[in-house]
Amino acid sequence: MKFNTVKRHFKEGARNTWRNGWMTVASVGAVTTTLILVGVFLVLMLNLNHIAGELEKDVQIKALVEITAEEIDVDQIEEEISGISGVQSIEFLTKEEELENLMESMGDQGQAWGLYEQDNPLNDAFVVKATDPLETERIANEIEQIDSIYRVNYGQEYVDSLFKFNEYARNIGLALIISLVFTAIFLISNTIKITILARKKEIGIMKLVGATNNFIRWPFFVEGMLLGVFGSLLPIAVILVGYYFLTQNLDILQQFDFVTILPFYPFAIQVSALIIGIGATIGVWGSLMSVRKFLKV
Amino acid sequence: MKFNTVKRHFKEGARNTWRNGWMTVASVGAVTTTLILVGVFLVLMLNLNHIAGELEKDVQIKALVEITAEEIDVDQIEEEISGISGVQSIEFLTKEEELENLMESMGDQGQAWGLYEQDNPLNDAFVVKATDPLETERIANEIEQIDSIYRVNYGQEYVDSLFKFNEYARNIGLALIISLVFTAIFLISNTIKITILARKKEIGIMKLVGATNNFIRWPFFVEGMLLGVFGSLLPIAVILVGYYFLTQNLDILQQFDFVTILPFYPFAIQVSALIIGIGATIGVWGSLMSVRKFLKV
Amino acid sequence: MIEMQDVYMTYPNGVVALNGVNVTIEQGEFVYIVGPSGAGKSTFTKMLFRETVPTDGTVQVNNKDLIKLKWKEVPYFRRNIGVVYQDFRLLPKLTVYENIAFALEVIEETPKNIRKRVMSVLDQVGLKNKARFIPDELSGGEQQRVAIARAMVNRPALLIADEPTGNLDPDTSWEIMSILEEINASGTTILMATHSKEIVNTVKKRVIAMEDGRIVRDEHRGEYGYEI
Amino acid sequence: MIEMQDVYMTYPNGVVALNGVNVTIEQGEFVYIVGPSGAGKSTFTKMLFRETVPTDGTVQVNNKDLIKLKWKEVPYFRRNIGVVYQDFRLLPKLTVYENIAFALEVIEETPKNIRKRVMSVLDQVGLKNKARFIPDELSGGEQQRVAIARAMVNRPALLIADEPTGNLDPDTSWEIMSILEEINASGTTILMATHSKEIVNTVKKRVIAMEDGRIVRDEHRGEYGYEI
Ligand SMILES: Nc1ncnc2c1ncn2[C@@H]1O[C@H](COP(=O)(O)OP(=O)(O)OP(=O)(O)O)[C@@H](O)[C@H]1O
Ligand SMILES: Nc1ncnc2c1ncn2[C@@H]1O[C@H](COP(=O)(O)OP(=O)(O)OP(=O)(O)O)[C@@H](O)[C@H]1O
Ligand SMILES: [Mg+2]
Ligand SMILES: [Mg+2]
Repeated sequence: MKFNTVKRHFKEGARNTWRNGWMTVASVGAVTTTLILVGVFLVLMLNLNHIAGELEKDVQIKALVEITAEEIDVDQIEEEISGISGVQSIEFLTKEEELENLMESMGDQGQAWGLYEQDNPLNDAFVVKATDPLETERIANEIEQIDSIYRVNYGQEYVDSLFKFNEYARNIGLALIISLVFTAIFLISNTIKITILARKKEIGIMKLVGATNNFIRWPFFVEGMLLGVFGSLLPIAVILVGYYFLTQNLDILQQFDFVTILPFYPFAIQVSALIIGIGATIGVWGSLMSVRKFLKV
Repeated sequence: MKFNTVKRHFKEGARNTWRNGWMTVASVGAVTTTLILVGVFLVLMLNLNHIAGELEKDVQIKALVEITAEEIDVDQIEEEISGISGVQSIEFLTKEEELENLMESMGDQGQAWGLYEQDNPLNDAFVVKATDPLETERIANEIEQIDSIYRVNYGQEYVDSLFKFNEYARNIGLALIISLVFTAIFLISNTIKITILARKKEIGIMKLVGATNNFIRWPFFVEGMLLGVFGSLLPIAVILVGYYFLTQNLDILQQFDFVTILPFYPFAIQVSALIIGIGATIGVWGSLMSVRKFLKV
Repeated sequence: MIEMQDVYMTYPNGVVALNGVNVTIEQGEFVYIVGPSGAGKSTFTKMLFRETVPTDGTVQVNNKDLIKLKWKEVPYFRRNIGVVYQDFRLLPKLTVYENIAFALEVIEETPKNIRKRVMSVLDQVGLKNKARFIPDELSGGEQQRVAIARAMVNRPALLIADEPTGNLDPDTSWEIMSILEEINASGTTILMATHSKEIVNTVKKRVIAMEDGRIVRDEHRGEYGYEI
Repeated sequence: MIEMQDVYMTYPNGVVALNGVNVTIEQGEFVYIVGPSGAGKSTFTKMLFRETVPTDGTVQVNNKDLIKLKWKEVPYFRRNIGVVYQDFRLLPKLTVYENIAFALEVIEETPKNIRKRVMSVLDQVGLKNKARFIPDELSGGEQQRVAIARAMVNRPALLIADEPTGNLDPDTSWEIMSILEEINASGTTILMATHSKEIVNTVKKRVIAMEDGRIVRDEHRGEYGYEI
């Protein structure tokens, strides 16, 4: 292909985009709407995933030490625990600290128990965190094997619920985002297909004048790309501006202390790049797929 | 308009739908995809809203009675509380019942406190529920005014968080579903518009042969309705079958005890009716809007 | 029937297609319009059923002032005029039968009458056996004959034919001409833009010759030719 | 140059458009194809650049067996053939200039040569001043001349013209005929389907007469007419 021909294809593609007027507007509109949808959900899902991860990081194992255990034991237990693979951090709490925490967490009612400080019925404990929260159960079980550990507690019910819930939420979120992307692919290529169906006759004429399939395809390639790129502009603007605004007004969210969101940079930029990538790819793909139908003339 | 003409318009509309072949397939495809999206989100959002409501219903006020209060007081207090507007139910708990509940909720560790049963430091309490959960705060304040009430507790922090979170979730959900419906309207009418743009010439010819605008419009009305209705069929099937399957396999969800979902009947039926309504309306509307452009010939 | 006064037509791209046309045509006349390619013949005919509106001047057809005609009235006005377009303008997705029937459906004829009339004109133009074909399945001449059939199916008071024999062989052309003469004999005004010297010189009628958007000759029982 | 043997063509709807056609045309010939409407003239020409493929028989053009021609080769094969379609087939969104230039762009001519050639053929058909118009802004005859210009712009070895003067006045028709004769004189084979008795009888060439999908007469320096 000569350079002049390459130039011609690009010029022609751009010109067709312009000449198709309403059709172009309609296509770009469809791309825009669909990509805004995809973009907003992507941002939402990735942040929910992030929050789920934060919640999981809070999970900790409480290993209660036998009341009979001596000081000397504690160091050794700590060593044994840190010998287990996947342990991230270990913290030791005396039973006095425990009682204090308990009283605090119970608020006013808890004060009543203060009277019993001298006769503390609680145990000393280790608070252990796993590197991968999902390994919590295994590590807890291993800790339980240690002789001087009286009982291990990691809020089994809550943690199991949390992990299960997060797993479902993640799967549903993934399924949602995947089906949304496929929906986008379908809707965009579908719209482009219709605009090209309307040009069936023109493609037939080109073939009769001796144009090869590639010669016909190239301007459509350019046109599809332009439709995709133009259609990505507004969604990207929405995401960048919207997300920036969100990160600047986090005080609303901070009322729920477990909520932190992904930082604007690089997250919003990455999503934007993804959006324009999806737009251009589907544009080109939809365009070429539809044109293919008419090339056998 | 004569009856024969009415018949003709319906026949013509159906025939055009059939004759437009690929265009019809593409339009119906777009309608289908969009309405599945709307349908699934509608089902999701309405159920989340329902769950949020259930959570709010669980909110209760615990009013601790002064330790000095005599039996006779309790009846009177109960009367006073039930005199407050918006109170739905009142339950009285003795301090013994309270301790039991506490011990139960603390699991193994709680057993240790059993030793102190004889010297129970807790108070008798009333558990009060509000008819409208959002009124919880007001009612709690009013209860606190009662003389023999030592302290009122409704998990302020948790409840405030819950209400705020639900409010945000509801608003976001509503915004989402509204923008999704608008997206659907845009995408569907946009697709239909393109298929009609491709028939600009034909509409011009009809006008030249002496057809009035209404004569041209009617078959497009029928066609738009058919596109909308055909496009609703798969979404409705997906919702009915999917939701039925979901309600039959609730055991997965029951792992989270706070989750209950809306019953299949009438909920799924209502959503289906809404879907076909949206489909047909947008189909007709999109069709007539696009045809309007070409009628001034 | 038709009266044009000082009609000018400048297309948006600046082409002056009609440059001061004055003409009167009586009910029942048969008029040829001749002239070189691009003279303005088609533009002239398009004025008469308001496909285009002149940039200046007045056009009166059937006692209706076309410049003042309301949008709502245009379809009703057009129903009294049959038009054979130079580029046929058949509805591509309708069969031959349906294309012709369309002109009767818009005036809400009964299905029975529609059937009778359509089959009758199809017979006249010799396409009875192609009634169920769509335009793309027809030869050029066959399409042209469908266009002619559609124009005359509702017995209009005025029949405008733009180059109706351009794609027809001489024999078929003569057949069409005899149909047009027959229709004309029954009172229909006929306006026919044509390039056929043979037809114009054989079937002698009034000839309006155009050149560069102007009428350069207007003769009863005239000959083909558009030089002054 | 062209050789057809026992060619049959039945369209999907059952119409037999060619019913056993045998013909040989040598390089450099000028051949008229005449016959009544629907005789199969256009179908015959469409065989030659493989717009349609016969249901039976063999077609050889430029020493290429068109039945065995691979899809990939078709565009290259077509570049040696210029075609004037009965329905013009101009690209509606391209200007006159771009429509004609397209035939040169596909063979990757240099922009300079494209410009030169296009302006030269536009001059020949008398449309230099309409180069920037789109087809819809042209009269019927002007569109036809653009189609003729496009067919001859890349100096094909074979020029097929289906009714190239159907929308042209006699004067312009003669101009086109003289251009075709000129091209023919320089070695191009010309095949022209026509209804113009006057042209066929004046510019005497080989005449192939068709009727009902069959060749009923094949005469050198023949006259118009297709009765046996
Ligand atoms: N829609 C249009 N927009 C712009 N210019 C036009 C349009 N239609 C016609 N013209 C120009 O107006 C002039 C007259 O065109 P018209 O179609 O009336 O010619 P004509 O006499 O019918 O020619 P022919 O015999 O070739 O059909 C031509 O020069 C043409 O280029
Ligand atoms: N695409 C098609 N599908 C079905 N039938 C067709 C098709 N094209 C042409 N025909 C039929 O084939 C026959 C021959 O058509 P063709 O176009 O070859 O005629 P022609 O000789 O060119 O006629 P004309 O002088 O009217 O242009 C006609 O009866 C026509 O109805
Ligand atoms: Mg004309
Ligand atoms: Mg033909």
